Amino acid sequence: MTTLLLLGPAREAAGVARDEFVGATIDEILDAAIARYGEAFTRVLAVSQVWLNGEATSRDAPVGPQDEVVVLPPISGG
Amino acid sequence: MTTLLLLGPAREAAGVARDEFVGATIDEILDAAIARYGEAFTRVLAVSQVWLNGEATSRDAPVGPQDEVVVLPPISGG
Amino acid sequence: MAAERALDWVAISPDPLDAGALERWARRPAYGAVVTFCGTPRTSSTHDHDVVALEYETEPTLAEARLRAVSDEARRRWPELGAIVLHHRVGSVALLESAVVVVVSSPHRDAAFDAARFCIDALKRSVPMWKREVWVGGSAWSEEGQTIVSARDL
Amino acid sequence: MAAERALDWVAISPDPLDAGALERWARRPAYGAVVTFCGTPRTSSTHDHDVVALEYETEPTLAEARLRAVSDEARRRWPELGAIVLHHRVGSVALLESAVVVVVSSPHRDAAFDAARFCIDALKRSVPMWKREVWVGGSAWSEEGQTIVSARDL
Repeated sequence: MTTLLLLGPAREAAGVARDEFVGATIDEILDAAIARYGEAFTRVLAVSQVWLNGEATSRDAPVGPQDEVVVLPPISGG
Repeated sequence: MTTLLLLGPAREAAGVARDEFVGATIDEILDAAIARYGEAFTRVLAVSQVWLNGEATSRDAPVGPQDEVVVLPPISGG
Repeated sequence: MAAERALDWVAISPDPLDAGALERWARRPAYGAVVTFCGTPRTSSTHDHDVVALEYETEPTLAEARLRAVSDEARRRWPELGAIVLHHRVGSVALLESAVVVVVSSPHRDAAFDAARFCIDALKRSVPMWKREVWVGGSAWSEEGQTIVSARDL
Repeated sequence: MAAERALDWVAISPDPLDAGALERWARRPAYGAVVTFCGTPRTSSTHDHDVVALEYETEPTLAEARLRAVSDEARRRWPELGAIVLHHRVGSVALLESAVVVVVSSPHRDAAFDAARFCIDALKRSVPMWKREVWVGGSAWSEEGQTIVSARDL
Protein backbone atom coordinates (compact mmCIF):
# COMPACT_ATOMS: atom_id res chain seq x y z
CA MET A 1 0.00 0.00 0.00
CA THR A 2 1.23 3.52 -0.86
CA THR A 3 0.64 6.23 1.74
CA LEU A 4 -1.29 9.34 0.71
CA LEU A 5 -0.90 12.45 2.88
CA LEU A 6 -3.64 15.06 2.58
CA LEU A 7 -2.76 18.52 3.86
CA GLY A 8 -4.81 21.61 4.77
CA PRO A 9 -7.85 22.04 2.53
CA ALA A 10 -7.13 18.63 0.92
CA ARG A 11 -7.40 17.00 4.35
CA GLU A 12 -10.63 18.85 4.96
CA ALA A 13 -12.10 17.85 1.59
CA ALA A 14 -11.04 14.21 1.96
CA GLY A 15 -12.06 13.96 5.61
CA VAL A 16 -8.77 12.21 6.49
CA ALA A 17 -5.15 13.35 6.83
CA ARG A 18 -3.51 10.05 5.86
CA ASP A 19 -4.78 7.10 3.84
CA GLU A 20 -3.45 4.10 1.92
CA PHE A 21 -4.00 3.10 -1.69
CA VAL A 22 -2.85 0.51 -4.19
CA GLY A 23 -1.57 1.80 -7.53
CA ALA A 24 1.44 1.65 -9.87
CA THR A 25 1.78 5.41 -10.50
CA ILE A 26 0.86 8.65 -8.79
CA ASP A 27 -2.00 9.07 -11.29
CA GLU A 28 -3.46 5.71 -10.29
CA ILE A 29 -3.24 6.62 -6.58
CA LEU A 30 -4.99 9.93 -7.23
CA ASP A 31 -7.73 8.30 -9.34
CA ALA A 32 -8.42 5.91 -6.48
CA ALA A 33 -8.49 8.86 -4.05
CA ILE A 34 -10.98 10.74 -6.24
CA ALA A 35 -13.20 7.67 -6.29
CA ARG A 36 -13.03 7.39 -2.50
CA TYR A 37 -13.41 11.09 -1.49
CA GLY A 38 -15.69 12.59 -4.15
CA GLU A 39 -16.20 15.97 -5.73
CA ALA A 40 -14.96 18.38 -3.03
CA PHE A 41 -11.61 16.59 -3.06
CA THR A 42 -11.48 16.60 -6.87
CA ARG A 43 -11.84 20.40 -6.86
CA VAL A 44 -9.01 20.85 -4.34
CA LEU A 45 -6.80 18.35 -6.16
CA ALA A 46 -7.23 20.30 -9.42
CA VAL A 47 -5.32 23.29 -7.93
CA SER A 48 -2.88 21.28 -5.77
CA GLN A 49 0.71 20.20 -6.15
CA VAL A 50 1.54 16.53 -5.67
CA TRP A 51 4.90 15.48 -4.20
CA LEU A 52 6.52 12.08 -3.90
CA ASN A 53 8.62 11.55 -0.76
CA GLY A 54 8.97 15.25 -0.09
CA GLU A 55 9.87 16.36 -3.61
CA ALA A 56 7.92 17.60 -6.63
CA THR A 57 7.57 14.99 -9.36
CA SER A 58 5.47 14.19 -12.43
CA ARG A 59 2.11 12.47 -12.02
CA ASP A 60 3.14 9.46 -14.09
CA ALA A 61 5.96 8.65 -11.67
CA PRO A 62 5.90 5.02 -10.48
CA VAL A 63 5.18 4.39 -6.81
CA GLY A 64 5.71 1.45 -4.50
CA PRO A 65 4.55 0.37 -1.06
CA GLN A 66 7.24 2.39 0.81
CA ASP A 67 6.41 5.64 -0.98
CA GLU A 68 4.56 8.64 0.36
CA VAL A 69 2.45 10.75 -1.99
CA VAL A 70 1.48 14.18 -0.66
CA VAL A 71 -1.32 16.47 -1.88
CA LEU A 72 -0.43 20.12 -1.22
CA PRO A 73 -3.07 22.76 -1.95
CA PRO A 74 -1.91 26.35 -2.54
CA ILE A 75 -0.46 27.85 0.66
CA SER A 76 -1.55 31.00 2.42
CA GLY A 77 1.76 32.74 1.89
CA GLY A 78 2.37 36.25 3.21
CA MET B 1 27.99 81.92 32.62
CA THR B 2 27.50 79.76 29.51
CA THR B 3 27.54 75.99 30.04
CA LEU B 4 30.04 73.89 28.06
CA LEU B 5 29.33 70.16 27.72
CA LEU B 6 32.30 67.94 26.83
CA LEU B 7 31.44 64.51 25.47
CA GLY B 8 33.39 61.28 24.96
CA PRO B 9 37.02 61.93 24.00
CA ALA B 10 36.48 65.70 24.58
CA ARG B 11 35.47 64.98 28.18
CA GLU B 12 38.53 62.78 28.55
CA ALA B 13 40.88 65.42 27.13
CA ALA B 14 39.37 68.24 29.20
CA GLY B 15 39.14 66.18 32.37
CA VAL B 16 35.60 67.41 33.03
CA ALA B 17 32.17 66.69 31.47
CA ARG B 18 30.58 70.07 32.17
CA ASP B 19 32.06 73.48 32.79
CA GLU B 20 31.11 77.16 32.72
CA PHE B 21 32.65 80.04 30.79
CA VAL B 22 32.07 83.72 30.09
CA GLY B 23 32.05 84.79 26.44
CA ALA B 24 29.93 86.60 23.84
CA THR B 25 30.22 83.99 21.05
CA ILE B 26 30.93 80.26 20.72
CA ASP B 27 34.44 81.11 19.51
CA GLU B 28 35.13 83.07 22.70
CA ILE B 29 33.86 80.17 24.85
CA LEU B 30 36.07 77.71 22.98
CA ASP B 31 39.14 79.97 23.22
CA ALA B 32 38.63 80.14 26.97
CA ALA B 33 38.26 76.33 27.07
CA ILE B 34 41.50 75.83 25.11
CA ALA B 35 43.28 78.14 27.59
CA ARG B 36 41.91 76.15 30.53
CA TYR B 37 42.35 72.54 29.22
CA GLY B 38 45.50 72.68 27.08
CA GLU B 39 46.82 70.81 24.09
CA ALA B 40 45.06 67.41 24.27
CA PHE B 41 41.72 69.22 24.25
CA THR B 42 42.81 71.47 21.37
CA ARG B 43 43.56 68.38 19.25
CA VAL B 44 40.15 66.83 19.97
CA LEU B 45 38.35 70.14 19.38
CA ALA B 46 39.99 70.44 15.95
CA VAL B 47 38.04 67.38 14.68
CA SER B 48 34.85 67.96 16.71
CA GLN B 49 31.46 69.42 15.93
CA VAL B 50 30.15 72.18 18.19
CA TRP B 51 26.41 72.51 18.83
CA LEU B 52 24.43 75.24 20.53
CA ASN B 53 21.38 74.05 22.54
CA GLY B 54 21.24 70.69 20.75
CA GLU B 55 21.63 71.97 17.19
CA ALA B 56 24.56 72.54 14.83
CA THR B 57 25.46 76.21 14.45
CA SER B 58 28.32 78.44 13.29
CA ARG B 59 31.16 79.25 15.66
CA ASP B 60 30.52 82.99 15.56
CA ALA B 61 26.99 82.50 16.94
CA PRO B 62 26.29 84.71 19.98
CA VAL B 63 25.74 82.96 23.31
CA GLY B 64 24.19 84.04 26.58
CA PRO B 65 24.12 82.77 30.17
CA GLN B 66 21.22 80.31 29.54
CA ASP B 67 22.89 78.68 26.55
CA GLU B 68 24.54 75.29 26.36
CA VAL B 69 27.51 74.75 24.04
CA VAL B 70 28.38 71.10 23.31
CA VAL B 71 31.65 69.70 21.95
CA LEU B 72 31.00 66.45 20.00
CA PRO B 73 34.01 64.48 18.74
CA PRO B 74 33.47 62.08 15.82
CA ILE B 75 31.26 59.14 16.88
CA SER B 76 32.07 55.46 16.68
CA GLY B 77 29.27 54.72 14.25
CA GLY B 78 28.61 51.23 12.90
CA MET C 1 9.58 18.76 16.89
CA ALA C 2 12.97 20.37 16.59
CA ALA C 3 16.19 19.93 14.70
CA GLU C 4 18.97 21.81 16.41
CA ARG C 5 22.47 21.91 15.03
CA ALA C 6 25.35 24.01 16.33
CA LEU C 7 24.18 27.20 14.59
CA ASP C 8 20.89 26.16 12.95
CA TRP C 9 17.65 25.59 14.77
CA VAL C 10 14.51 24.88 12.77
CA ALA C 11 11.27 23.72 14.37
CA ILE C 12 7.57 23.20 13.81
CA SER C 13 6.01 23.47 17.25
CA PRO C 14 2.55 23.44 18.85
CA ASP C 15 3.88 25.45 21.80
CA PRO C 16 4.01 29.25 22.11
CA LEU C 17 7.12 30.76 20.53
CA ASP C 18 9.36 32.84 22.81
CA ALA C 19 11.06 35.25 20.42
CA GLY C 20 13.23 36.72 23.17
CA ALA C 21 14.63 33.32 24.12
CA LEU C 22 15.27 32.44 20.47
CA GLU C 23 17.02 35.76 19.94
CA ARG C 24 19.25 35.12 22.96
CA TRP C 25 20.09 31.65 21.60
CA ALA C 26 21.33 33.27 18.36
CA ARG C 27 23.70 35.68 20.14
CA ARG C 28 27.37 34.72 19.93
CA PRO C 29 30.45 36.81 20.77
CA ALA C 30 31.62 36.72 17.14
CA TYR C 31 28.34 38.12 15.77
CA GLY C 32 27.47 41.69 16.67
CA ALA C 33 24.19 41.95 14.76
CA VAL C 34 21.00 39.99 15.47
CA VAL C 35 17.85 40.54 13.41
CA THR C 36 14.57 38.97 14.53
CA PHE C 37 11.30 38.78 12.62
CA CYS C 38 8.04 37.89 14.41
CA GLY C 39 4.85 37.30 12.46
CA THR C 40 1.71 37.71 14.55
CA PRO C 41 -1.99 37.43 13.62
CA ARG C 42 -3.56 40.64 12.40
CA THR C 43 -7.20 41.53 13.05
CA SER C 44 -7.70 42.47 9.40
CA SER C 45 -8.72 39.51 7.27
CA THR C 46 -9.01 38.24 3.71
CA HIS C 47 -12.65 37.65 4.69
CA ASP C 48 -15.06 40.27 6.08
CA HIS C 49 -14.51 39.58 9.76
CA ASP C 50 -12.22 40.66 12.59
CA VAL C 51 -9.76 37.83 13.11
CA VAL C 52 -9.36 36.65 16.72
CA ALA C 53 -6.93 33.80 16.02
CA LEU C 54 -5.21 31.92 13.21
CA GLU C 55 -5.02 28.14 13.02
CA TYR C 56 -2.00 26.69 11.25
CA GLU C 57 -1.59 23.14 10.04
CA THR C 58 1.11 21.23 8.23
CA GLU C 59 2.92 17.89 8.16
CA PRO C 60 5.81 18.60 10.58
CA THR C 61 8.46 16.32 9.06
CA LEU C 62 7.88 17.74 5.58
CA ALA C 63 7.73 21.31 6.86
CA GLU C 64 10.92 20.98 8.91
CA ALA C 65 12.79 19.63 5.89
CA ARG C 66 11.69 22.71 3.94
CA LEU C 67 12.68 25.03 6.81
CA ARG C 68 16.12 23.42 6.74
CA ALA C 69 16.31 24.03 2.97
CA VAL C 70 15.63 27.73 3.65
CA SER C 71 18.39 27.95 6.23
CA ASP C 72 20.81 26.02 3.95
CA GLU C 73 20.08 28.41 1.10
CA ALA C 74 20.60 31.45 3.35
CA ARG C 75 24.01 30.07 4.38
CA ARG C 76 24.93 29.49 0.76
CA ARG C 77 24.08 33.11 -0.11
CA TRP C 78 25.56 34.72 3.06
CA PRO C 79 28.48 32.51 4.18
CA GLU C 80 29.34 34.94 6.99
CA LEU C 81 26.11 34.24 8.91
CA GLY C 82 26.21 33.13 12.53
CA ALA C 83 23.08 31.45 13.90
CA ILE C 84 19.83 30.91 12.00
CA VAL C 85 16.57 30.16 13.83
CA LEU C 86 13.39 29.32 11.90
CA HIS C 87 10.43 28.33 14.08
CA HIS C 88 6.81 28.05 12.97
CA ARG C 89 3.97 27.34 15.31
CA VAL C 90 1.04 25.05 14.44
CA GLY C 91 -2.44 24.96 15.95
CA SER C 92 -4.30 28.02 17.21
CA VAL C 93 -2.30 31.24 17.48
CA ALA C 94 -4.04 34.12 19.30
CA LEU C 95 -3.63 37.84 18.64
CA LEU C 96 -0.29 39.10 20.04
CA GLU C 97 1.26 35.61 19.91
CA SER C 98 3.86 34.75 17.27
CA ALA C 99 3.02 32.33 14.47
CA VAL C 100 6.55 32.46 13.07
CA VAL C 101 9.92 33.64 14.37
CA VAL C 102 13.07 34.11 12.27
CA VAL C 103 16.39 35.06 13.92
CA VAL C 104 19.67 35.59 12.08
CA SER C 105 22.97 36.67 13.62
CA SER C 106 25.98 37.90 11.69
CA PRO C 107 29.20 39.86 12.28
CA HIS C 108 27.59 42.93 10.66
CA ARG C 109 24.04 44.12 10.24
CA ASP C 110 23.72 44.26 6.45
CA ALA C 111 23.94 40.48 6.06
CA ALA C 112 21.74 39.91 9.11
CA PHE C 113 18.96 42.10 7.66
CA ASP C 114 19.27 40.70 4.13
CA ALA C 115 19.33 37.09 5.28
CA ALA C 116 16.46 37.48 7.78
CA ARG C 117 14.33 39.00 5.06
CA PHE C 118 15.26 36.26 2.62
CA CYS C 119 14.43 33.62 5.24
CA ILE C 120 10.92 34.91 6.00
CA ASP C 121 10.15 35.52 2.32
CA ALA C 122 11.43 32.05 1.37
CA LEU C 123 9.69 30.42 4.33
CA LYS C 124 6.33 31.90 3.33
CA ARG C 125 6.69 30.63 -0.22
CA SER C 126 8.48 27.30 0.19
CA VAL C 127 7.16 25.72 3.40
CA PRO C 128 3.86 23.82 3.24
CA MET C 129 1.61 25.60 5.74
CA TRP C 130 -2.12 26.21 5.74
CA LYS C 131 -3.85 28.91 7.71
CA ARG C 132 -7.46 29.26 8.82
CA GLU C 133 -8.74 32.65 9.89
CA VAL C 134 -10.91 32.36 12.98
CA TRP C 135 -13.48 35.00 13.95
CA VAL C 136 -16.35 35.08 16.42
CA GLY C 137 -18.85 32.58 15.03
CA GLY C 138 -16.84 31.13 12.15
CA SER C 139 -13.61 30.34 10.35
CA ALA C 140 -12.29 29.82 6.82
CA TRP C 141 -9.07 29.08 4.97
CA SER C 142 -7.07 32.21 4.28
CA GLU C 143 -7.65 33.19 0.65
CA GLU C 144 -4.14 33.93 -0.56
CA GLY C 145 -3.43 30.75 -2.52
CA GLN C 146 0.16 30.45 -3.71
CA THR C 147 1.97 27.57 -5.33
CA ILE C 148 4.78 26.17 -3.18
CA VAL C 149 8.23 26.85 -4.64
CA SER C 150 11.77 25.87 -3.64
CA ALA C 151 13.91 28.18 -1.50
CA ARG C 152 16.79 27.93 -3.96
CA ASP C 153 14.55 29.30 -6.74
CA LEU C 154 13.79 32.50 -4.79
CA MET D 1 15.71 58.00 31.17
CA ALA D 2 12.79 57.23 28.91
CA ALA D 3 10.30 59.01 26.74
CA GLU D 4 7.33 56.78 26.05
CA ARG D 5 4.46 57.89 23.84
CA ALA D 6 1.58 55.73 22.63
CA LEU D 7 3.59 54.04 19.87
CA ASP D 8 7.10 55.49 20.30
CA TRP D 9 9.50 54.55 23.01
CA VAL D 10 13.03 55.97 22.94
CA ALA D 11 15.44 55.62 25.83
CA ILE D 12 19.06 55.97 26.89
CA SER D 13 19.48 53.59 29.79
CA PRO D 14 22.24 52.32 32.08
CA ASP D 15 20.26 49.10 32.69
CA PRO D 16 20.45 45.87 30.66
CA LEU D 17 18.16 45.92 27.59
CA ASP D 18 15.56 43.14 27.38
CA ALA D 19 14.96 42.77 23.65
CA GLY D 20 12.19 40.21 24.16
CA ALA D 21 10.22 42.54 26.43
CA LEU D 22 10.68 45.46 24.01
CA GLU D 23 9.55 43.28 21.12
CA ARG D 24 6.41 42.27 23.04
CA TRP D 25 5.69 45.92 23.79
CA ALA D 26 5.73 46.66 20.03
CA ARG D 27 3.17 43.94 19.19
CA ARG D 28 -0.33 45.24 18.46
CA PRO D 29 -3.27 43.38 16.88
CA ALA D 30 -3.25 45.70 13.86
CA TYR D 31 0.43 45.03 13.05
CA GLY D 32 1.37 41.55 11.91
CA ALA D 33 5.08 42.09 11.36
CA VAL D 34 7.64 42.93 14.05
CA VAL D 35 11.34 43.36 13.18
CA THR D 36 13.91 43.62 15.97
CA PHE D 37 17.58 44.53 15.69
CA CYS D 38 19.99 43.87 18.56
CA GLY D 39 23.54 45.16 18.46
CA THR D 40 25.90 43.28 20.78
CA PRO D 41 29.65 43.67 21.42
CA ARG D 42 31.85 41.63 19.12
CA THR D 43 35.17 40.16 20.22
CA SER D 44 36.89 41.49 17.11
CA SER D 45 38.19 45.00 17.56
CA THR D 46 39.48 48.10 15.75
CA HIS D 47 42.54 47.61 17.99
CA ASP D 48 44.65 44.45 18.23
CA HIS D 49 42.89 42.89 21.20
CA ASP D 50 39.97 40.61 21.95
CA VAL D 51 37.18 42.82 23.22
CA VAL D 52 35.55 41.69 26.50
CA ALA D 53 33.16 44.65 26.88
CA LEU D 54 32.23 47.98 25.34
CA GLU D 55 31.71 51.17 27.34
CA TYR D 56 29.26 53.69 25.93
CA GLU D 57 28.88 57.28 26.98
CA THR D 58 26.70 60.18 25.90
CA GLU D 59 24.64 63.07 27.25
CA PRO D 60 21.24 61.38 27.72
CA THR D 61 18.97 64.37 27.08
CA LEU D 62 20.77 65.24 23.86
CA ALA D 63 20.88 61.59 22.74
CA GLU D 64 17.19 60.97 23.45
CA ALA D 65 16.23 64.03 21.42
CA ARG D 66 18.22 62.59 18.51
CA LEU D 67 16.63 59.14 18.97
CA ARG D 68 13.24 60.85 18.79
CA ALA D 69 14.31 62.57 15.55
CA VAL D 70 15.13 59.14 14.10
CA SER D 71 11.73 57.73 15.03
CA ASP D 72 9.97 60.87 13.71
CA GLU D 73 11.81 60.56 10.40
CA ALA D 74 10.93 56.84 10.13
CA ARG D 75 7.23 57.70 10.63
CA ARG D 76 7.44 60.39 7.98
CA ARG D 77 8.92 57.89 5.48
CA TRP D 78 6.69 54.91 6.44
CA PRO D 79 3.36 56.34 7.64
CA GLU D 80 1.91 52.82 8.06
CA LEU D 81 4.28 51.92 10.92
CA GLY D 82 2.93 50.70 14.23
CA ALA D 83 5.27 50.91 17.22
CA ILE D 84 8.88 52.13 17.15
CA VAL D 85 11.31 51.30 19.98
CA LEU D 86 14.82 52.78 20.03
CA HIS D 87 16.83 51.99 23.17
CA HIS D 88 20.56 52.48 23.64
CA ARG D 89 22.42 51.40 26.71
CA VAL D 90 25.21 53.43 28.33
CA GLY D 91 28.01 52.26 30.61
CA SER D 92 29.69 48.89 30.33
CA VAL D 93 28.07 46.32 28.00
CA ALA D 94 29.45 42.77 28.24
CA LEU D 95 29.66 40.22 25.43
CA LEU D 96 26.20 38.73 24.70
CA GLU D 97 24.41 41.76 26.14
CA SER D 98 22.70 44.27 23.85
CA ALA D 99 24.12 47.77 23.44
CA VAL D 100 21.24 48.85 21.21
CA VAL D 101 17.77 47.50 20.43
CA VAL D 102 15.51 48.68 17.61
CA VAL D 103 11.97 47.31 17.22
CA VAL D 104 9.50 48.30 14.52
CA SER D 105 6.02 46.87 13.99
CA SER D 106 3.92 47.33 10.87
CA PRO D 107 0.91 45.75 9.17
CA HIS D 108 3.26 44.07 6.65
CA ARG D 109 6.86 42.99 6.78
CA ASP D 110 8.39 45.07 3.96
CA ALA D 111 7.89 48.37 5.80
CA ALA D 112 8.93 46.78 9.12
CA PHE D 113 12.25 45.59 7.62
CA ASP D 114 12.93 48.82 5.71
CA ALA D 115 12.11 51.05 8.68
CA ALA D 116 14.07 48.96 11.21
CA ARG D 117 17.11 49.11 8.96
CA PHE D 118 16.71 52.85 8.45
CA CYS D 119 16.39 53.33 12.22
CA ILE D 120 19.60 51.49 13.13
CA ASP D 121 21.54 53.09 10.27
CA ALA D 122 20.27 56.56 11.20
CA LEU D 123 20.81 55.96 14.91
CA LYS D 124 24.44 55.00 14.34
CA ARG D 125 25.10 58.17 12.34
CA SER D 126 22.92 60.78 14.04
CA VAL D 127 22.98 60.03 17.77
CA PRO D 128 25.95 61.32 19.81
CA MET D 129 27.45 58.18 21.34
CA TRP D 130 31.06 57.29 22.15
CA LYS D 131 32.34 53.79 22.58
CA ARG D 132 35.45 52.48 24.34
CA GLU D 133 36.69 49.00 23.54
CA VAL D 134 37.73 47.18 26.72
CA TRP D 135 40.14 44.24 26.69
CA VAL D 136 42.05 42.41 29.41
CA GLY D 137 44.59 44.98 30.60
CA GLY D 138 43.45 48.03 28.67
CA SER D 139 40.88 50.07 26.79
CA ALA D 140 40.68 52.69 24.04
CA TRP D 141 38.16 54.73 22.09
CA SER D 142 36.84 52.83 19.10
CA GLU D 143 38.62 54.10 15.99
CA GLU D 144 35.76 54.59 13.56
CA GLY D 145 35.35 58.37 13.75
CA GLN D 146 32.32 59.70 11.90
CA THR D 147 30.82 63.16 11.82
CA ILE D 148 27.32 63.29 13.36
CA VAL D 149 24.60 63.97 10.79
CA SER D 150 20.84 64.53 10.98
CA ALA D 151 18.40 61.62 10.55
CA ARG D 152 16.42 63.56 7.96
CA ASP D 153 19.56 63.88 5.78
CA LEU D 154 20.01 60.07 5.58
